[in-house]
Amino acid sequence: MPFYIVQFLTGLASAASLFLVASGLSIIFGVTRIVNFAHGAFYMLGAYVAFTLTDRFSGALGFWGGIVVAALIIAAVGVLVEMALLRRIYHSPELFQLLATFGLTLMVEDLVVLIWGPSELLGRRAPGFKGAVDFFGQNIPSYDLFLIALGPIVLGILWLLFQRTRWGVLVRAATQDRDMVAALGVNQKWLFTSVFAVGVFLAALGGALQIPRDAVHHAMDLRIIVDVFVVVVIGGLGSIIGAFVAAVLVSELNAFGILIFPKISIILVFLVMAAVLIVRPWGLFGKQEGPARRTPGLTVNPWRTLTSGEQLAATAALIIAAALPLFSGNYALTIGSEIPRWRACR
Amino acid sequence: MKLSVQDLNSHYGPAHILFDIALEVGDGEVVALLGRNGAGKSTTFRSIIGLVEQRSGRIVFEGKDVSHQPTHAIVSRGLGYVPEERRIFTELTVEENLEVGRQPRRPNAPHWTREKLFALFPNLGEMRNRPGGRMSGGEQQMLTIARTLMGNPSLVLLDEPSEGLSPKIVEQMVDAILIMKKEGVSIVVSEQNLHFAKLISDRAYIIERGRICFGGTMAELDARPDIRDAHLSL
Amino acid sequence: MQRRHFLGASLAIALAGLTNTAMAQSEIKIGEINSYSLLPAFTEPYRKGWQLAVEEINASGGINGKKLVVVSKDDGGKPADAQTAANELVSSENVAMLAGTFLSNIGLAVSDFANQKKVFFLAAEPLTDAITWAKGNRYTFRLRPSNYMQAAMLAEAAAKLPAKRWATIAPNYEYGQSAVAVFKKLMSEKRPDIQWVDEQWPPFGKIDAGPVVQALAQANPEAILNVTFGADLVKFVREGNTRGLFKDRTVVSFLTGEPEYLDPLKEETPEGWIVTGYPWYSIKTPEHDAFLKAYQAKYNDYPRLGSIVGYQTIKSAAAILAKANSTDPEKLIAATEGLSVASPFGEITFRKIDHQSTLGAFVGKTALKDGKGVMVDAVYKKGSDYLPSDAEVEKLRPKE
Amino acid sequence: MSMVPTLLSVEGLSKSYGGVHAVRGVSFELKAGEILALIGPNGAGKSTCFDMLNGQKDPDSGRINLLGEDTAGRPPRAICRLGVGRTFQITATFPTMTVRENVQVALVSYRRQLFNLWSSTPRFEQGEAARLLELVGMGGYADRPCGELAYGDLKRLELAVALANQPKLLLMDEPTAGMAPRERIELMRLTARIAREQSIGVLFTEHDMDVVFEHADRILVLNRGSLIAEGSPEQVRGNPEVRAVYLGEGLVYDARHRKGLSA
Repeated sequence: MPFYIVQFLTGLASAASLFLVASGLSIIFGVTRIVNFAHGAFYMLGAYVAFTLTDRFSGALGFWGGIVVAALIIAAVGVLVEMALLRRIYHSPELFQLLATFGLTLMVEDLVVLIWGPSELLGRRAPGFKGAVDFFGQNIPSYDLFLIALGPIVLGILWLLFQRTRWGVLVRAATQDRDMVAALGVNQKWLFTSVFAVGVFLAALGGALQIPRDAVHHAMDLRIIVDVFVVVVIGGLGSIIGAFVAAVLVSELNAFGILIFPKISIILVFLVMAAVLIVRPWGLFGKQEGPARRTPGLTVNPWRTLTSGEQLAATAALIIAAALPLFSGNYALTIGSEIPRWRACR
Repeated sequence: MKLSVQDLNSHYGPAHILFDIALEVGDGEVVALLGRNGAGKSTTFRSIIGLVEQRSGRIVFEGKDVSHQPTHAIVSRGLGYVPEERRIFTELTVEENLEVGRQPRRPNAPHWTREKLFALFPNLGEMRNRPGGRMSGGEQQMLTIARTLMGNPSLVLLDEPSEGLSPKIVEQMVDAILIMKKEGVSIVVSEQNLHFAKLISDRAYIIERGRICFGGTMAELDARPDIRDAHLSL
Repeated sequence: MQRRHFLGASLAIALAGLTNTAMAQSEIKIGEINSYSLLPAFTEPYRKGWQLAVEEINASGGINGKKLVVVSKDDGGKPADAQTAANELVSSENVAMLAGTFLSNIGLAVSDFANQKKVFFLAAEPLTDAITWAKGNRYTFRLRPSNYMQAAMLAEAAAKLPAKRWATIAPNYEYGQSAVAVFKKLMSEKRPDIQWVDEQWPPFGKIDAGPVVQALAQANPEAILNVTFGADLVKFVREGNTRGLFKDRTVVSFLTGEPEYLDPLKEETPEGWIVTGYPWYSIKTPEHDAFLKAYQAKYNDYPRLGSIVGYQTIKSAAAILAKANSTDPEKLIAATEGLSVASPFGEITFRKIDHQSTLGAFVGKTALKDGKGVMVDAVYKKGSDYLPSDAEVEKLRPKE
Repeated sequence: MSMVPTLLSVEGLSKSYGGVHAVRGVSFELKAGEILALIGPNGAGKSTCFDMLNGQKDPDSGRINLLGEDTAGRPPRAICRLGVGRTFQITATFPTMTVRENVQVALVSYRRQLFNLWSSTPRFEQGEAARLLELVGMGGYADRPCGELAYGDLKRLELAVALANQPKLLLMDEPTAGMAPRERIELMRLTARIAREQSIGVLFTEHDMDVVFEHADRILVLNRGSLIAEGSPEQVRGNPEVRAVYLGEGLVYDARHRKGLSA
């Protein structure tokens, strides 16, 4: 029995970080309707910057201060990204947004390898939470206990932020109807920027808090982003409570799943996601979106239709491509066949 | 002059919706914008506060040209907008809905507090913590107006406030609008219900297929049954 | 007018193809593919290794007077991209042979490409046994000691342990699965008395270490076989240390002694694990000294195992090209089968029977020294001593 | 009058959501050819009543007898088959199809020809479609895409679509919402004429008292889920309770209909 309790607590500890990152993604999506694929990159940057700061400044203050400052620095980076990139693409189709944020992720990965090198980095253990607590013969890392407590605390703070502050009320209003919020005199730009900053802060904090138990490395972003998407989808897009419950659900499934099906723990989570979506298509705490309040005519086509000249050019290009094997060498053929097959690598 | 609109043209994609709209609202005036469904009343309002992106023309509010300003900037100058279809925030309580609309007080406009608004719309005062989604249509309509008044506007654009409401609620709406007027708020109200418009308005414009085809006092409109018949199907 | 443009464009494309075929004959090209962007921790030292080799070879006159050029491509960790890169190297760069790859599934993909296109391929790093045995082909050779060989080296040491209750943990993909399977088979042959009490298969790169460590501890094994590496290993070791998993338990671990994987562990390095690896600081042979000196002089850094693999891949390739004195694949195969080459670990031979080189590995124990992980009591195990008999190998490899 | 059959009789209909009684104990009858208005404040339960009648919601208790059959709890499809036509508050037509095609689609589904691969829609029931469009005064619009129609015309098309079903009973939830005053009167005048000619019973909700008083034979007044009054327009107008909760002072509708209010 103690083993199962410890396994449960271990699952809760894993849930804490997942919740932080997922709630950030959920908040950003709720208001801006942007599926921020770069969220994992901010998580990773949080971990790297926290690694550098905690390495540079010793002592308990150096560690905890480093964690918080790292998250703040990355939140500031998030603000710059929002202003420079996202503001330009809020009205683009989802696919463009996804591509843009995905591109950002790739850039951040390369940047991280350039700055911090390719090897895994081992962060400091948290002062005061280095060892483990004995629980009827089972060991629970005290840092896990810290994380277990942190999850609900952050949830509570977020709840207060959203329910008890004017900012929170505006964010919730904007989640439902952005245009109406603007029509009441609220500057959406800064509202979006602040929401993005909060979301990125949560992601970076989640990453920074991982350094005592994880390796800091350049693939952390992709590792977390899949889990985070699963959590957000199960919990319901835009719901913070949902993100919390789903993070706990996913982590516990993982913790107990490996005891029964060690080899399929990867798919287990997706099976649960599928099951949840069948029963509740909007996730556990998600709400069905009302009919889109889109003013007729405002749906602008992202693509201009081709002029007749351009259509001719496209046809010509197609004919050239089709005729390539008749006269070109191996190399041109390889490249030629690669172009239509092009996809974002990785 | 509170508001002056000149040569306002608007498009939705390739469709030209408004053609050279010109209208004026004096200080403390209530002006009706009359027209059939689809005549361009809502688009006119949305264009004035910048919710329609493709628009051209000159919009002067309290002497300042606001034609090129974004929606929130125009609204926070004191130009309030109450949309049709009661776009309240259904997840937010009455108090929270009001909070979204709150703006600093303005020297040249009446100041509205929650208490003052609850006095104006007593129903709302009884359900301060009820989510907007669990209110009846009439209550929601009152909330949208109260929410806009929280911004202490000096001019309010009211889009079809009587639509779909029971006669008694419409009468309450008349009272509320008259109180707003008495407090000094200028109002443009779009309507199809002429009875309602007559009870509150000083002047009226008639809009038909995106063009203003009449402008004058209510008495002048009464004297021209031909215009009513031609453009309003009243 | 349009028609003329059309013809002009076609001509330009055709010419581009022609100039590529008529390449200068004063150099020999090797096409090299690896997961540079996905696994920089391994592939960066690897790249340095082969660049050093190219420099040395050209400094001493090239290959039969021709300059050696290595054209390198990134596969991004995807088999399909590796095949595309291979195709491009062969058809546009006219390379004499292909070399490289790290992940087992990518190695197999390129090996398959080599077989179909009849191109010589020297696999550098992929460890799966299939590449020389079950899916072995005429055109593919492999440099590094395979899973089987490393498992045999570890099993030799592990069988001497008193432990009877064993648990395993390995990444859930080709490499991890085959490593565990071979180790179990070899161990059970030597020690019929042992029991396998638990197995954990975390997804590669995504280990949730807490629950995994707790589950392993719950099974209460006397010894553990570990196949995780990289970030998974760091996480596993940290949780294991915190939760006391390694206390009074022996751990036998693939690759953990390689600097790529040992160095990141720093002060968390668990002591007394039996590992394969590369203790560059304690190898005292003239061949290795020479390599070490040259490497440190060029890069002002110490070599990782990847450096050795990169260096030796190109050194071997050069020896093959020199001996064949041709770029014809058949002549290259003939030259490679039975070829002996010098390496920083001593002389190695490419076996005719299964195209596996006899490069070995060091087996030793982990220790903590000045807050850093090191390998102690390391002994070099020759690859030739840990391969099955020729009769067995013949059964494992498909007939041609 | 006793010869006129009763189309719909409702007894003790109730429905509540989470402890709130949306509709409680509502009973009424509707005869063939009769036009019955259901009025009341916003949120009085009119929509819930409608949803129960056309099968979109199940009543908690009560009976709905439609053409002699108990239909409480039956799905909308089954009720539609019994001969109930509906028009929707939000215009429910296919915008890219022509006016004629919209009516043809309705006819196809009524005749259950949905899976008959040998009949092609363009030719299907052209005569009947033309007759229906003529009936609602839309004969000249047959080939126009619905997306181009003015709002009032769309509403008339909706009526034609509802009539394709050859209904014996028409349920109309705020049929004139969003229309100009004269369009409202015209639409209801048209509906009333068709109903009387074909002995169709009509139940409709409406906030425009000009429309209600002009066309309804009988009026039901719902407040907080209960019927508080029932009778002729004159009776309802004179009812002080109805005035207090719903009609108000009568300032916002035509003076002709304010008779009895001054009392």
